[in-house]
Amino acid sequence: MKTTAQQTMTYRQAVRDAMREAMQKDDRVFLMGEDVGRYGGCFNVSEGMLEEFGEDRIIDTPLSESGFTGCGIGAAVEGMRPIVEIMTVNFSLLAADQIINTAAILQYMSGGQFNVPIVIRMATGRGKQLAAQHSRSMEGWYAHIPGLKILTPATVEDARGMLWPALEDPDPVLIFENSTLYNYEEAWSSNGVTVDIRSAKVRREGRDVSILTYGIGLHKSLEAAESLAEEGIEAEVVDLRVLRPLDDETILSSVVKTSRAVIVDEGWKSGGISAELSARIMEHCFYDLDCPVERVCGEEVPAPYAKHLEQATLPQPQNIVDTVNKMGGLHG
Amino acid sequence: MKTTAQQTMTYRQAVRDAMREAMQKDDRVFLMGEDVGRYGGCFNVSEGMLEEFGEDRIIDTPLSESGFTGCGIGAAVEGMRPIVEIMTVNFSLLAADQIINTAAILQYMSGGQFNVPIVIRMATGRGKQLAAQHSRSMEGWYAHIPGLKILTPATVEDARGMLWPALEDPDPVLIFENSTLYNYEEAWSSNGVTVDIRSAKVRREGRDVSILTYGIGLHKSLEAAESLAEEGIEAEVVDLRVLRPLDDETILSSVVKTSRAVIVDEGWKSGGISAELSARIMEHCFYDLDCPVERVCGEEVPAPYAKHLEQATLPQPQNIVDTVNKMGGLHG
Amino acid sequence: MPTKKTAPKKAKSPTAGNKKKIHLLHQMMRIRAMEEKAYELYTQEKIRGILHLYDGEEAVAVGVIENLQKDDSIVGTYREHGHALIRGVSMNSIMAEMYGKAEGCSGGRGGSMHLYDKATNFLGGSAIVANGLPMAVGVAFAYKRQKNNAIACCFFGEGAVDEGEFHESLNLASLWELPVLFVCENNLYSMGMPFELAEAETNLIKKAESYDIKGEIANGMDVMAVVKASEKAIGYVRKEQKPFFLECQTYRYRAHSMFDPERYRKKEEVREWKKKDPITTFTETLKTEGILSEEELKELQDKVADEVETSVQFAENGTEEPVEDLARYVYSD
Amino acid sequence: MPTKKTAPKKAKSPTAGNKKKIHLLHQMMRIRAMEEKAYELYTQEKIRGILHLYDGEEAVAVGVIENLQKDDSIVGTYREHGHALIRGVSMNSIMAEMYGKAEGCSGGRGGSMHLYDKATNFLGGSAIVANGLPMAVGVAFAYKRQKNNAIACCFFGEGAVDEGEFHESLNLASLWELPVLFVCENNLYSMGMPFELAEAETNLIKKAESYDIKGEIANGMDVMAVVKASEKAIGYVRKEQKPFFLECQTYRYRAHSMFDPERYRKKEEVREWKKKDPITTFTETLKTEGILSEEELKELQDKVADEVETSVQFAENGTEEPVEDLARYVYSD
Ligand SMILES: Cc1ncc(C[n+]2csc(CCOP(=O)(O)OP(=O)(O)O)c2C)c(N)n1
Ligand SMILES: Cc1ncc(C[n+]2csc(CCOP(=O)(O)OP(=O)(O)O)c2C)c(N)n1
Ligand SMILES: [Mg+2]
Ligand SMILES: [Mg+2]
Repeated sequence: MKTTAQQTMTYRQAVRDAMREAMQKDDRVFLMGEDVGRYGGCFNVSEGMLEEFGEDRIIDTPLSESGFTGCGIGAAVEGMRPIVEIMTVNFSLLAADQIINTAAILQYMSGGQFNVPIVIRMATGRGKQLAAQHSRSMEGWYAHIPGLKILTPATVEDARGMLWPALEDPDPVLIFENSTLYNYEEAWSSNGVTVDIRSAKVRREGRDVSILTYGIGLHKSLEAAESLAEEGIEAEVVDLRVLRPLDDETILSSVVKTSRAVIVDEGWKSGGISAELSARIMEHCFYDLDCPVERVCGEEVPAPYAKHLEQATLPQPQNIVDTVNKMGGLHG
Repeated sequence: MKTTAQQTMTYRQAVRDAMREAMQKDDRVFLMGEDVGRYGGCFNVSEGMLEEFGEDRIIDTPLSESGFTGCGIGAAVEGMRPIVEIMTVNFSLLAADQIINTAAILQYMSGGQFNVPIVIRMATGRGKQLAAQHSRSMEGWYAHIPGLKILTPATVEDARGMLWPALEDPDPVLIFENSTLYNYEEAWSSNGVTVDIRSAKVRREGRDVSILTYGIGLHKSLEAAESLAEEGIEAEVVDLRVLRPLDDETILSSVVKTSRAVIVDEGWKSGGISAELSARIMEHCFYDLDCPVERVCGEEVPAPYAKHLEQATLPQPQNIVDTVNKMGGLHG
Repeated sequence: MPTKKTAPKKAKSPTAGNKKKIHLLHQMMRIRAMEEKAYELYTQEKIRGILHLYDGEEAVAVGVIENLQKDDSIVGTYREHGHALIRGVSMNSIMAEMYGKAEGCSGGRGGSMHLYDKATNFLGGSAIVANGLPMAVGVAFAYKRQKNNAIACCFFGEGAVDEGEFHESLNLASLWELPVLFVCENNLYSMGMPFELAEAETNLIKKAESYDIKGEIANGMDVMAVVKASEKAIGYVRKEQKPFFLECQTYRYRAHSMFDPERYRKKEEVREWKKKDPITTFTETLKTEGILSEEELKELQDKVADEVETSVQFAENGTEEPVEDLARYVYSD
Repeated sequence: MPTKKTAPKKAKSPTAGNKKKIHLLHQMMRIRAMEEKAYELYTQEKIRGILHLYDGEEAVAVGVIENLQKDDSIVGTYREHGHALIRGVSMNSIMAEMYGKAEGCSGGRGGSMHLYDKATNFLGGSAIVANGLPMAVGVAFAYKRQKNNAIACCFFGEGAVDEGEFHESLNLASLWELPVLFVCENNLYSMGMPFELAEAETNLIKKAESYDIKGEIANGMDVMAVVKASEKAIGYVRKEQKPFFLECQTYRYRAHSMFDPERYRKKEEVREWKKKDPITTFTETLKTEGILSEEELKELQDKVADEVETSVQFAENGTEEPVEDLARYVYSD
């Protein structure tokens, strides 16, 4: 997954192409959000789409997160296929009512009559000194809510491939794009990608320890796995891809195979997705474990602005390596 | 903790008396929220307080959760001691921005200059057929947020005693009152209660298994413990009391002692407080455990209206008993 | 007045207009009767949860919905039994829903506050104040894109006006010129909060205008006045493809919900409003105008009583959704 | 005009009024110079994160804050460097904060978007649009209860007007008659969104009135106009103990933030507005009126340059908050 000399594509381009393809394929699809049009998207993701698809389908909204998210929900119920962009997950707190009190439960409350086929995209993550109000990773927090599906594309392939199945999905899907990945590049062959939005994926095979992660954590985990390999420890790296519903089978069978697990999540530890993974391993793999499951997560503080402080809040590959090295039985 | 013939007090009365005492002691304290005045509180908790303290201190607000919660935050920053009542946690989603983007982080962002001594009370829980939009238990969800303190009084004593230390606390404190407990009665001696808002409490001693729970779960767990005792199994019941920060010492030492743990939470399992507890036990007590930690939680569905369906979503004492009975090494 | 005295015992041969008036009366009577029964059933614990009744406000739902077309959609609140019924959801399925039976319009999962019916484009049934407004905007957004000439009709109480979602929704609807009829049912209280203590500015038309939305006030106790106002409003929304704000001034006789001790208002106030009751006053008018005879009124009453009785039987005989299906509809698959 | 030609080289002996004018010019120059430096430092990667500059809008912060009293509070946004500076936060501590140093006004934890200073009642610094309005209402609520005659002054952009929190806050402030001055800095864009494409009704005074709040529009490019308008507005808020809505019409010359490719507006538009620059026009006026001589202007420029230079040195020499203190201030204890 390193950048190569051959033809490559950035994560940003992948998201854009995915949206463009969806809009070309299905005229029920539209993109709505703050500055998705004239500005080109606050992370420049939708650059050029207004010119390509026009104001009817690339809709710049006023600053009204609840209003336009709810608008997307209503449009979805009536047969459209909205892609609602909320600039960052931090602002989605202003739309929490629409996401949780409507999108997540409308189908259930109505006895199956009104499903909500909406896709809500938002940037997540930290690391660019944007400080406390712009630097949360709350995908794991949303994964607590029944009725929502939570996707966390970590690769260019997933950024390119997850949107279409998300739009085809009859239920509300939240896609979390880690903003530090937009410039990430991968070798790319233009053949149409199809990926599922159900399964976790083993990104690296290994026998000694399972590193369970997603999003930006995948890249740090793969880096850590390389270093570990040099010490003769073969880590298996599992990309969760979907935080709700979790793909227990892939996740747990990896842990059963390696009998050790480290969970890597830039989000806050307490009550995060890392806690749920650890609890499920406890419940299903307790007797297979050689040592306790460890968590390498973001420090539980609001993000500070100062670079040295912010960096200190982030799990780094070395932390993963150290954690694995401390685990029992790995160094004969 | 059973109702007795002698003098008793209800949980509702305890919350009311706690507020009245605080208002009498400290004139910086006021109560603000929807229908706290003329109506007497949507659960009748503040009945009579408007007459006792007047419109300046018992403030009926328009339907503006973000507005009046933020108003409370500003007033707290400027030296008042607000008790903001949000009718139920479900409506707090409309104030999520103020709670998470301001109250939880203002002190950190300002380098320690502006702390937010606000208390936000809200009803939580389900079981009265109020359906999906009125029946969530999200205290564990809020416990994910650094900067917040989360209290869950389960007893009349805590309902009566936790408010004052919460008001004295310099940081934002969220108090979750399970609405099914308002009519719960306990024997009561009017001597001034003082309780802390830091520690978990062992409500029942036992050697065989630790039942970790809070709120309404405490009562179901104590009931389950009685039945287990009849089978000769002595369960230790730990009332978490505070969901953030968790009192690891009390919780973990109980598990070390019994070497078995069951977590009981009416909230949703995935990513709930039950997951965090299980993960911490994994990390700190793995080698002390005789068997995997189990979770007895609410079904992961939006609350249905029909009684038989809603009841099926709730963990019952029998589920706890069955779970314990399935644990290794307890019988013969 | 003499007219009253000389009101003929026997009704004139009914014209279309007269038929319609009788129909409107019948509709209001159906809501009233259904809800009086619901009240009774609640005290008998057949119906549970929170029950919000509409007594006194019937002219609003009847007068507005009368002018909607089949393919228009309705977004309502937790006080929506009447709206669902008038929209064409059968009393049977409404009653069954309040019983929590599988035959209910929401399969027993929704209950009183969450009535839904796809067949009649009845979109609920939201119990979060103002939460339905953004959805109504989205429904209208879809209709405009689909050029199907349908509109979204959104009912909400005056208390919802204070929520941020009201503000965001009206701005979006006006900015994008979406066909939404916003119907504010101003019954003077949001739970125990009197309207004038919640609003810095009680002239709601001024608020509508602050989004460049035309607004009008209708007497919500007079079904003909509501019919007239809504006809004009709905025509405007459909033709101009723009939102309209209709405030219907009305009153709820009963407590906010069955939990409400009603400390916040005087009994006299309720008594005064009951004198303007939309059903009794309209009945009187129709009699005076000689459109409705005692016999015909009796017939209507019997018809309504039968419908209610039938619905209760239907609900009583309803079946329970199997517990195995508890997790059904959390996700489509 | 001849006056210009005959403008005396030497300034008249300064009256109090003239002194004040020069002071106002100096204040605007301080903001401009500090931010030009900040821009430069950002390109040098000394300052990071998101940097929102105020160039073109200086007359607003200067003209309003000039009339505030010491015990009043200010709630601002992420575009608040100028407000903090004029309020009395030292340029040193602002620059140090942008550097992320421990000597910064927020100890390096806040950065450009989160300047706070208890000593001057400067309450930030919120980077969530409209998020500061409810807090300002609460600050005023406390002041009214404490009868201390202080007011809350809340700055926000015109984009914030569309958020629900704007709506809820104005209603509460007016309903409870709280001393809040709402200052809307209408710079015609919210990021790339033109004002007229975001507002169904662009007359913001109408919105204020829909909450029964008095409002006024001031030319935000003319510091004297802002001083005049804010003096009246602040006097009203303090005396009447009621909110007031002041719209200052202005323009930002620079990109929204350093990430902004600025595709949404034409260079000419920016050029046109620069002709109305609050600093150059006011400088001209003072010269023409014979209040300011070339020498005095030069002195001001040097003074400002020194202050900026000193602040950069201060920031460069600042220390880093120890990493061990990372979790400090998450909780008080
Ligand atoms: C966001 C939110 N806050 C509070 C409540 C509790 N609540 C339910 S109905 C109601 C009053 C609403 O009054 P109004 O909008 O006038 O409608 P009405 O009940 O009078 O028909 C309140 C406060 C809620 N359901 N949702
Ligand atoms: C709730 C929220 N939504 C979106 C953003 C991203 N954002 C930051 S500034 C801004 C534009 C705000 O415009 P305006 O209020 O006019 O203030 P200005 O930047 O023009 O001074 C946006 C959309 C945010 N910070 N908060
Ligand atoms: Mg009402
Ligand atoms: Mg602006």
